[in-house]
Amino acid sequence: MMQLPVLDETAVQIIATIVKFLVVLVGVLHIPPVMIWVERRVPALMQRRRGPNRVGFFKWRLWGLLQTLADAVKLIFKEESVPGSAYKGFFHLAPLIGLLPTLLFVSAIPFGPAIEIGGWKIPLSVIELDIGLLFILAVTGVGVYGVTLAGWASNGKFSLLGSLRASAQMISYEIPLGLSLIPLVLIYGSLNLQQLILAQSSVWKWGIFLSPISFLIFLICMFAETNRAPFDLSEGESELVAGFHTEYGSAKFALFFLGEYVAMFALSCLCSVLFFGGWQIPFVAHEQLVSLTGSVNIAALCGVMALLLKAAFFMWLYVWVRWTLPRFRYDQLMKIGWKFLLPLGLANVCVTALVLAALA
Amino acid sequence: MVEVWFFYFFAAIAVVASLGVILLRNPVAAAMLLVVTLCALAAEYVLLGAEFSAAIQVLVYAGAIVILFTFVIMMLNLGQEEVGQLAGFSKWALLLFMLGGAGVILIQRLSMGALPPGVPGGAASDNTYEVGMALFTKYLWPFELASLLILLALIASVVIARKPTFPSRDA
Amino acid sequence: MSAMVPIEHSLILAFLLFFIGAAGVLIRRNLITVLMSIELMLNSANLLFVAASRQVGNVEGQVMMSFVILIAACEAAIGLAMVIAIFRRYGNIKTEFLRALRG
Amino acid sequence: MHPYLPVLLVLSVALVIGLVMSFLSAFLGPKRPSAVKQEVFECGVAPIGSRERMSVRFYMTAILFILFDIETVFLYLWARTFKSLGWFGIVEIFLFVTILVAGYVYVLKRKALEWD
Repeated sequence: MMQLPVLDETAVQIIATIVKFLVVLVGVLHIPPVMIWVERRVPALMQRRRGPNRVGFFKWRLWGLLQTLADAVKLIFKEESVPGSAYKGFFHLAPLIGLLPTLLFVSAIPFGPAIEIGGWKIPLSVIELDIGLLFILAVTGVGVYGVTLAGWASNGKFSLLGSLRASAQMISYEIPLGLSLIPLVLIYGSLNLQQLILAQSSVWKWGIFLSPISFLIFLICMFAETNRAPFDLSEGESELVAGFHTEYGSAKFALFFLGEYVAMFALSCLCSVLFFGGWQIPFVAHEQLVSLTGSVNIAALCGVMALLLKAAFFMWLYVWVRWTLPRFRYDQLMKIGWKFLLPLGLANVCVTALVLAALA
Repeated sequence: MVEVWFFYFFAAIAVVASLGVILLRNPVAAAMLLVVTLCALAAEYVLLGAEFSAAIQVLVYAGAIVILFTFVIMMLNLGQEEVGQLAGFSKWALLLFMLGGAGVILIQRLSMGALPPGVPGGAASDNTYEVGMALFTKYLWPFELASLLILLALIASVVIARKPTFPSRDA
Repeated sequence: MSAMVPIEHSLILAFLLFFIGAAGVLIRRNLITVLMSIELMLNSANLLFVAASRQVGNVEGQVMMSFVILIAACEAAIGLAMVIAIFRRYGNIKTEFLRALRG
Repeated sequence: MHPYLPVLLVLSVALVIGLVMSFLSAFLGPKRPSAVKQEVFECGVAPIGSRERMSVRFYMTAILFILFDIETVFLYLWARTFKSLGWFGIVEIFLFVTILVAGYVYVLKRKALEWD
């Protein structure tokens, strides 16, 4: 019988990290197909249309679910056309530069409490940092480069204008995003995401109840940061063709899509973590769950399910809002960001601090 | 020992990328390499146990300042032809600098180990708290003055960039 | 974390960065690249602060580092505003066109 | 394990996978370039390129972003130490924020943020 090499803590954690990341990666790779399906069928339902329902095997149509699969295959086998005037190197790198920060972002989300495998304690977040919140803000900040570079490297009118618009929008809404999270740090006193979750131990200590204004600001910024409707000016198809990815096709276009949906998922998860108690199931304490199921791991998996359900709600909200609200004008967008959300965020921070100090 | 190798790795990235910053003809490429340099330095800060510094390095430097650079480059639409050339005395200056640099590095290498070993710290831990306490107690006045600096920068940049104060030559 | 990076390594790296930045200021004609080189020099100062902070075992070096970042941000904002103003005035941003202050 | 090692691991794994994905179509797809296909898309009209210069407002936005970004970082530092500093910290940060708000009001008054 083969002798297994004795693993030390570091080796186990490194292997666990890679495995966890691959699991997350495979998970997020499934988001765009499913979400695109949702984004086609849901408006069809809302507008009393049928939506895609033709692709299928023989008579099994599966409600058009296979349509997105067909689209993905089509995208990969398309010819890749690069504009002659493009800056080639950056043109090829830009989708990747856009994708990497979002992958880092989603890796920093704690999906559940630690599980135990063979006596090793393995936390259910790929990256667990004490300054998790700052890390996420930093990563979102760097995420702007993908958009900026894509538009600039395509060297076309629409792409450049679209990318400038998109990046100006993203940086404008990063400030209120950052400000909206400060009250939570004030209340819970930590920057570590796992500790922020643990601090919201009961439903009434959830972020949304303790700091509702923060939630409002965060929600608006969530839509703006991902360039989604009603803030999707950067790809307003009636004026800018498609915005920063006008010149992109085939697999690189798919990468942009992936990046956008991963960012949406990551922000939805972050919203659930900060305002809705993360992986904690409402009204059921984690210890109760452990004693009920008799296993730490099963309880942890329940937690993961809870977080994913909460995140799924926000993903649904993205679609819902997209087909409900009309698009803002660019001046309105900037006005909301700088003249409404920024003062509101600052006032929110100040008021929270005053109330906390008065209560202490 | 592993840490030292990581330090060398990121140091190499930082040096090569910063050479690219000053030598490349394309300004956007230079800006992107500046981002690489900054991120490599952030990694060095993590190795030095300065977690908070690393975070603001990426958050403010890579995520905000260089974005301003890229915006200006894209706004003025600087092509390669407008940015390429080196100044006239470049070769001699470069040579002199290289010589001086080699000399100082030699001195550095010779004096290696002359400094006392530092205070051993823990792994990168949450030092945000300590930085904050130092900033808000001992460095209270510099901190308040810093806000005045930001105010000045805000006003100055609005005044300078907003409108041409005198007629443009080529208009 | 028993092993620690000796401060000499940081000193050499900081020196190299400062050197490259200074070379950039001297040899480039383009104002934007000159500003980027200045950022490199500021970063070398930052590295020194952080390394020294590690060496003496307190966080004041990091406080200084955050002040330096603040100054760098203000410098970049005003510097680039001037670049834009110069561009409007002269139509390009090469340093040799800036002779107004030369006698 | 160093807490930042996962960052490096994630970055390298993601880089490899991302590179493979982004060069997938270069191997799989057909390659039939033509002069017209390689033009940038400008709604079918002969392209005139992107040699126009952009509005200075984008720059204004970026400047404001930098300065408020720094402010946010300092606010995070304060939020982290809020429980120890108490009222003292509040007075300090209110002074800081007031000075910045003065700058913000100035920018509004100069209409540097108007997008018309």
